[in-house]
Amino acid sequence: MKAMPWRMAILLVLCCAAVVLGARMVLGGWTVPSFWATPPLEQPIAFNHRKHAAGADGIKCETCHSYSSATTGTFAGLPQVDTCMDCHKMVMRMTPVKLAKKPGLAKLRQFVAAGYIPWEQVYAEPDYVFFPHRRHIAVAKLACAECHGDVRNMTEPVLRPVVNQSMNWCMNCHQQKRASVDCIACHK
Amino acid sequence: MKHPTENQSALPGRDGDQRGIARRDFLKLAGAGTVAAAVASTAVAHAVSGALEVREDVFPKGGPESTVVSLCGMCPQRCSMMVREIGERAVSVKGNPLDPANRGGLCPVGLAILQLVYNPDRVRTPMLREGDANAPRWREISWAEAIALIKSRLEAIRSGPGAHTVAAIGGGTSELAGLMMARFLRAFGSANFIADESAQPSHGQNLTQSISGRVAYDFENSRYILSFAAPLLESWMSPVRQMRDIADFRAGWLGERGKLVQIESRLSTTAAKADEWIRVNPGTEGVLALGIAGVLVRYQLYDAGFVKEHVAGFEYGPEQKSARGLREVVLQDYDPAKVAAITGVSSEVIVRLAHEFAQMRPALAVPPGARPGRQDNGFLEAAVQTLNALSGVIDKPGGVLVSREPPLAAWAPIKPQPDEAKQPPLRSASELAAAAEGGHPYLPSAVFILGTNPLFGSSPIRPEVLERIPFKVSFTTLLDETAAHADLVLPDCTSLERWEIRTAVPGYALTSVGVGSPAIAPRYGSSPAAQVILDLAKAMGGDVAGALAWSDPGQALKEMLVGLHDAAHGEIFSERFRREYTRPEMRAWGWPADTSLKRDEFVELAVARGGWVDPRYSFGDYASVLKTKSGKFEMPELLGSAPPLIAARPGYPLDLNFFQPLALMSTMGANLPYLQEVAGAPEDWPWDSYIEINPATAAALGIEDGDWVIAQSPTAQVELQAHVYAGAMPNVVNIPLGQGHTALGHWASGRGVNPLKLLPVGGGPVTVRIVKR
Amino acid sequence: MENRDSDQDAILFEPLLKTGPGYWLLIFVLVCTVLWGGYAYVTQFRLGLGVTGLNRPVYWGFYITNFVFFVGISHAGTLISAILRLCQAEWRRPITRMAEAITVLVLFFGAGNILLDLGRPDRLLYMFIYGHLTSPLMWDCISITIYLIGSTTYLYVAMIPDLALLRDRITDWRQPLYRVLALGWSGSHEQEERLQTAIAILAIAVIPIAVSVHTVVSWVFAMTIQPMWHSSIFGPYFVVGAIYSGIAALMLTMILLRKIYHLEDYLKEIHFEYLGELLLAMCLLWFYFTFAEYLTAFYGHEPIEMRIFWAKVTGHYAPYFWTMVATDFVIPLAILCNRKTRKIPGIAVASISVCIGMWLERFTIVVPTLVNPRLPWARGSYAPSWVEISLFAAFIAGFILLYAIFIKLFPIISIWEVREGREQGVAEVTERLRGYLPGDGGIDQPAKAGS
Amino acid sequence: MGQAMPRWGMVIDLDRCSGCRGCVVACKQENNIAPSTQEQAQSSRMISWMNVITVVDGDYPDAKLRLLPMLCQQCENPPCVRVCPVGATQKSSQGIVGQIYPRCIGCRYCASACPYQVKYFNWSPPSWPREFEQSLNPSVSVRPKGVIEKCTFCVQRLQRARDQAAFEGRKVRSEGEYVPACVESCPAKAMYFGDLDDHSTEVAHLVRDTRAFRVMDELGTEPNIIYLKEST
Repeated sequence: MKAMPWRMAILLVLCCAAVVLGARMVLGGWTVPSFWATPPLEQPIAFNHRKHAAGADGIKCETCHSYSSATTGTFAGLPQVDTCMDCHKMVMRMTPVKLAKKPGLAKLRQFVAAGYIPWEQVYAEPDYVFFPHRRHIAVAKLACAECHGDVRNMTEPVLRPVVNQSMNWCMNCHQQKRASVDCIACHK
Repeated sequence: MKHPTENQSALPGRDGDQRGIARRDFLKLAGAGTVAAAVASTAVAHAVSGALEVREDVFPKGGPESTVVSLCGMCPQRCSMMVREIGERAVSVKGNPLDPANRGGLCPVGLAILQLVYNPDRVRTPMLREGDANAPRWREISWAEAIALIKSRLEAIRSGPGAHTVAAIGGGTSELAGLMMARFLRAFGSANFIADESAQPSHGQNLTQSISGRVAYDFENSRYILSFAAPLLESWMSPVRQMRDIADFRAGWLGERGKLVQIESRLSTTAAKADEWIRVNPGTEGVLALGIAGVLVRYQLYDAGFVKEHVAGFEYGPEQKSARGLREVVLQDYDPAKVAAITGVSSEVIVRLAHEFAQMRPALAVPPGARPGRQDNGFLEAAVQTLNALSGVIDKPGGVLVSREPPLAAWAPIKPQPDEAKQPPLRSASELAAAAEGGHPYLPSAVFILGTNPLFGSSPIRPEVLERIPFKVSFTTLLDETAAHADLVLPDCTSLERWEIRTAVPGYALTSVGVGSPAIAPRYGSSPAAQVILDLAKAMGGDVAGALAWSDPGQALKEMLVGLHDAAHGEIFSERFRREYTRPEMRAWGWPADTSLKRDEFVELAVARGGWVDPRYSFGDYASVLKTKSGKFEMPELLGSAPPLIAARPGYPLDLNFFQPLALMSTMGANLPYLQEVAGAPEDWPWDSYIEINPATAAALGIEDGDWVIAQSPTAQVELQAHVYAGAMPNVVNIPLGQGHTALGHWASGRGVNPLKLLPVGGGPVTVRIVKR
Repeated sequence: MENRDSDQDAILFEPLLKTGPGYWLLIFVLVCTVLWGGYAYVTQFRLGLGVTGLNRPVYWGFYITNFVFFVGISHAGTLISAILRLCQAEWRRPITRMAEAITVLVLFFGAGNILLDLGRPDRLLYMFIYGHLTSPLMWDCISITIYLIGSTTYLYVAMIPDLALLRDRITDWRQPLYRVLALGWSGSHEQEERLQTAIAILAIAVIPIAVSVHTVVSWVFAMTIQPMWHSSIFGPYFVVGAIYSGIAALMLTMILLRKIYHLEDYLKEIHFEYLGELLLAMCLLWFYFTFAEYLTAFYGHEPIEMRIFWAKVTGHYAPYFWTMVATDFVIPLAILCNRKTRKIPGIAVASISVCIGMWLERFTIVVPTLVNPRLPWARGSYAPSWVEISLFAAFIAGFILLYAIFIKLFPIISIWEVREGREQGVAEVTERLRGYLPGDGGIDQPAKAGS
Repeated sequence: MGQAMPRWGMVIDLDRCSGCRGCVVACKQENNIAPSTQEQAQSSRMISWMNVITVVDGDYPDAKLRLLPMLCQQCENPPCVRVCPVGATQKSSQGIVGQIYPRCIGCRYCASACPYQVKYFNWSPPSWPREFEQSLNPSVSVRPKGVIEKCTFCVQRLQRARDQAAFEGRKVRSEGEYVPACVESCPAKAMYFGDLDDHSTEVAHLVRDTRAFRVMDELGTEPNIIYLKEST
C-alpha cells in the first residue's frame, strides 16, 4: 500500500505544531516550578554549610542569615562580609601561601576588600508575596529545614532550591497547621 | 492499539489494511509533530511569558526598616513628618502625630514630597551660567570651584562698592539656611537679609497694631468665622493646621458647633465646605466688612468695653488727627443699602451677618492676605481688623493673637562690621527691586536667592530687575525660573536631606519649635544651603569664619535648642500634649517642664521627637500686642478714603480672579506628577490650566466646557481650556495659579499658563475678555 | 450507477476540482487582512490594552460586541439544520452543510474575541485550572466549548458518506485525508442505519446546547446589577437575535455560493421563499422582544435606567440605535412582507441589513450602559482605536478565509443527502402524507417513484 | 481561629473633610501607583484607588458643591467577587475584598460589574522614572500590565500588624494599630478606621450616628465604608 505523501505529512505536522504551540502560548504565564524553570546559579564562594553548621555546637542558621532571625522583620537576608569576618579575622593576616590552600578564604579576602559578597539568592519569594520569617520561625516554631531543605548538612554550595516552594506547597502547610488561608493573608 | 475515531463511530470497514496503514502513518506523523512542536514551543512560551513580566528592576527591594522625624519643606507651615525608610531609601512619609500644628495630618503637597526628593530634574551639580538668561548655557563646576568663585566675588565687592551692597532673599522654607545667611551677611557687613514674603496677611495688624509677622488666628476656640475670601481650606497660611482646626471648630469640639461664613465671589473649596457662602462682587469685600461694621456701630452691637479701653480713632475726638473717626465713616459712607449696591449682597444679609457676628462670640473676621491683581489689600485688611476690634477679640481666646517667640538660645553675638552702617538696609523685596532699578540708595552688587522663586510669582522682582544685579547666586533644588536667571546655581537639597528648624507656624498662636533631622543623605551631589554657607564662611576666613565656626548646621541648630531646656517651661513633643491641649487651663499655665533631663539628653530627645511646644498663652497682654505709639488699636485712616474699586475697562468686560489650588501652592509642586494629578480645585482638572466661566456667561459667548479659549487683557493674552462652572460668578472668570512654568523641570515647564502675565507690569487690577480659539 | 449519479451531481464536485484566479485573488486579500490583524494584535500584546479605545468606565467595547455578534451568527447552522432535520423538512437537504460549516467556523472567532479582550491572554488557562463556577463568564466558557465540540461532530458525522465519495473520486494529495476521515465508509445498509441514528441523536442534543449558548452569553450582562443589563428577558432576547442574525448570514452565504458555483439547480427559489418567511418570523419576534425590553425600561422610568435609555433614543447613541431599528426591523419587514420583493435580490438586501443591524444591537447593548454607569457623576466616552477595528476586519476576513478553504476541501452541499432525497425522499413524503390523511389517504400508490 | 474575626471598616465624616485630596496622594505613594501622564488622565485611564468625586448641583447663585472621597467600598456582598471567573478577587475572612494580581486574567468583568467604579485596570505597563523607583514601597507588589487593581485597605499594613501581634501573642488591636495610608494622614481627621464589630471602637460608635449613610445602599452591597453627611 502506498505511503502517505509528503504534502499530507507536512499538513499533519503543522496541525499538531499549531495545537501544541497554542497550548504553550497559554501556558506561558503559568507558574513554572522554580527548580526547572531557572538555570542553576553560581555562588561566589564554594561555601560548605556542613563544615560551619553541622553538629550540636555548629553555628545556628540565624547567626549568619541575620534578617531572618526571630527579632527583625520580614525581608530575607544573606550574610555579609563582617558576619564572616567575626570569625575569619585571621584571613587578612594569612600569607598567600596559606591562602592558596584555602581558595574559599582567598576569595573571602577579595570580598573583604570589595566590601560585600555577591551571594546569589536561591530562595526568592515573588514580589507579590508577604512572607515574614519571624512569623514562621519564632511564632510557628518551624525549623529552617522545613522550607529550605536540609541545607545545614550540605557540603556543596546551594545552587538551586532544594524545596519547590509553590503556592500549593504553602497552602498545604497552612491548611495542616490551621493557619490563615485568606488570599490576602499572604498576597500583597 | 486503538484509533480515537473508532470510538467516535464504530463503523465496520470494508478495507482493513488500507485503514490500518493510514492510521499508523497518521499517528506517527502526529507524534513527530507533537514532539517537534513541544520543543519549538518551549522557547516561544518563555519569550512570551518574559515579554509579559514587569521589568525586574521595578521590584521594590527590601531591607532593614527605620523611621526618622524630619520637617516638610514644601510650604511655610513645614509640618513635622515621619519618614519611613527601607535601607537607604525613603519610601513613605506621614505626619508626626506629636506635632501640635499638624497632629499627624499632611496635605497632598507634603505627602508628595518624595517625588521632589527623587525628582529626575533635580540640579545635580553647581552650574555656572554662560550666555544671557534667555538662552543660558550652563557649565558644570565642582563645589570647590563654586565656593572659590563666590569668595573671590565677595572679596572684590568688599573692596569695591562695599560689603553692604550684598543682599539675600529667601529663607521662606529653609529657616535654618535663612538664619545662617543672615548671620553670614552681618558678619560680612550687610544687613540686607530679606525674609521671603509668603503673602502673610499681617498687613492689617501692621496698620492697626504696628506688629508684623507672628499674627495668629485662634480658629479652634472661635465660634463664628467671617472669612473675607480667605482660602482657609486651601492655600492660606498653614493649610494642614487650618483644615484640622476648622474641622474641629465646625464639629463644635467645645460643645457648640461653630459657623464658618465664606464671603467670596467664587464657589471655592472653602466656600463649598463653609456653613454659608456669601456671594460678593470681587474686590468689594472691604466695603462689605465696613458695611457690617456700620451695622455693629449703628445697633450698638460692638464690644464697647474693648473699644473704650483699647481703640483709638473710633470716633472723632481731641486726640484725633483726621476729621472723622471710624464711627462717622461707617455711619456716613457705609449704610447697608449703599453697601448692598456695591457688593451685591442684600442689606438684609448684611444686617443678619452683623447680628450673628455680634451674638456668636468669640467671632473672628479673617482677611485673605495679598491677592495678585487686587489693589484693595490694605483697605480690606484694615477693614477686617476693624471688625475684629469691634467684636473685641484682639488677643482674646478665639480671636486675633500674636504668637510668642520661642526661648531659643541666641548664637554668640558677632562683632558689627563698619560697612553695615554705611547705608540703610533693604528690608523688602520691593525695596530690593527699587534699589536694583533706580540704583539708589545703592545698586545691589550681589544677591543670594535661597529656595524661593520670585520670578514666577507676582513679586516685584522681575527678570529685568534681576538682570541689573551683577552677581546672582541661587540655592535651589530644581532649576526654577529665578535660578535660570542666576549666574551661579547651587544644588540645594530637600528638607528631608538636611537639618531644619521651624520657630513658628504661620497664623498659629501656639509657641512651638519644629526640628527636622536629615532622613537620607543629600542626593545627586546636592548639599544643604546651610552647609554651603558654613563652608563659604570657612573659606572667607576672618570674622566671617569666626561667626560661623560650626562644623555642620546640626551643631548650630542644637545650640539653639539648648535655650528651650534652660527656659524650664513647655515640653518636648509628647503624647500628653495630644491628650490635653484642648483643656483651656493648659493655655493658662502649661506644664511644669521636665527638669530631669540634662541639656544634651534634652536636645537629643527633642530631635528624636521632632520638636518642643509650650501651650501657654497670656491673653489680653495688650502691652505686647498693641505696639502703636498710642498703645492702642488704631483705626486706620485709609478707611476714611474712598474704597478702591475696579472699573471694567471698555472692551474688557470680565473681572479676572486668581485662585491658588492647594496642590500647586508650593513653588516646586508643579513638577511633581502626583500633584499635577490632583491639581485644580475644587473640581479635578489634572495636568493643565483652565479658566472657570459661569454657564450663563459661557452661553453668551458661545463657549462650552472644554473649549479652548483665549483670555485677553489690555497687555497680554493666554490660551487655555474653558471650564464651565456653576460656581463661577456671572461676568467673573477665575484662573488657577501654579501652572505655566517656563523652567523647573520636564513635568512643569510649558504646561498650562501662568495667568499672572495678564497683569499690567507692577500688578494692579485687570479685566479681561474671552474669545473662542 | 455510480457514474450516472456522479455525472448528475458533477457540478457539486466542481469547487473541489477547479479553482479560478478569482478564488486566489480573494484568498490573497483575505490573508493580507488577517496578517494586518495579526500585526494589530501583536501591538496590543506588547503594549497592553492601552492601544484600544477602552477606558474607565467603558471597560468593554468592540471585542465583547463582536464576541456576542459572532456567537450569534453561529446559531445559523446547527440550530437551523437540526430543527429542519428533526421536522424532516425535505427542502433542507442542500442547505444543511453550508449552515453547519458557518456554525463551526464562526464559533472560533466568537471565542477568539474573548481572547482578544483579555489583559493577560497568557493566563487563559487559569480559567480551566482555577475556574470559578460562580462566574457567568465561566458558564460561557463551558457552554461554548460544548457547542463547538457538538456542532463539529455534527458537521463531521453528517459528512462521512460524502468523504467516502471524495475518497473514491479524488486522486490527488487530498485522497489520504479523505481516506482517513471517511473511516472506511462503504455505504452498507448497517452503516446507513448507524449514521442515521447518530445524526438523529446529535440533532436532538445540539438544539438545547445552541439555545443555552446564547442564553449564557446574555447572562454575562444580565447577571450584573448594571442598569439596562440587569434584565430577565435577556436570555430569550439574545437567542432570538442570534437565530435572526444566523438565518440572515446563512441566506447571504447561500446566495453567494449559488451565484459563484451556479447551484441554481440545488438552491431554488423555494428555499429562499421558505427561509425568507422564517426570517420574517424572527424579525417580528425580535421586534417584540426589543419593544418589550425598552418599554419596560421607559415605563418604569428609573432615573438611572432612563439616562441610558435617553442616551440611546435621543442622545449620543441615537444614530446607532435608530439605524439598528431601521436595519433590523423596518427594512427587512418592508422587503419580506411583500411577495414581490421577497425574491433573491430583496432577500440579499434584507440579510445584509439584518447582519449590520444585529451588530449594532449588540453594540448598543454593551457600550451605552458602561458609558452611563450607576454612579451619577461618573461619565465615560468610547471610540474604538485602529487596533480594534483592524481586528474586527481581520476576524471577518479570517472567517471567510476558513470558509473558502472549507469549500475547497469538502462539498458545500451534502451530496449524499441530496441523493437520498432523490432516491427515498419522494416515497417517504408520500408515506408521511398518507399517514396524515384520513383513511388510506385516497391517493393511489405512485408506481414508479419507489423503484 | 474560633473567635470572631474583625470586620474592618472606615467612616468618612464629610462635615470635616475639606476635599484637599491628601488621601489620594497618600494612597498613591503607599501603594506604588505609577504617576500618570496627561494623556492617561484625559483618556480616563489614570489609576487612583482613592478619588475625591465632586458634584455641582444647581446654578449660580445657588450652586452647591459636594465632595465625596470614593474608594473601594469593601462591600459585605461584593458584586465583583461573584463574577470573577478565576477567583482573582475574593473577600477575606476579615471583610477586605482583595485582588490577587498574579491570578487576574484581565477580563475586566469585575470592573464592569462594580457599581462604584473603583476597580482600575492597568491599560499599559506601569512606568516610573528610574529615580522614582527608589521610593517604591517594598510592602506592596508592583502590578504588571493587563490586570485589575483596587484599594485593598492597605492590606500590607494589616499583614504587618498581624505579624507583630502574632509575635507578641495577641490579636490585632481593633483600632489604631492597623490604619490605611489615607486615614493615617488625613489633615482634617475626617476619616476613621477600625473594627466595626467591636463596639468599643470609634467607628462602631460613629456608624450609629444619625448622619451615617452608605453609597447606593439600595443595591444591597452593604459597603464597609460609611459616610457621615454634612450637618448644617
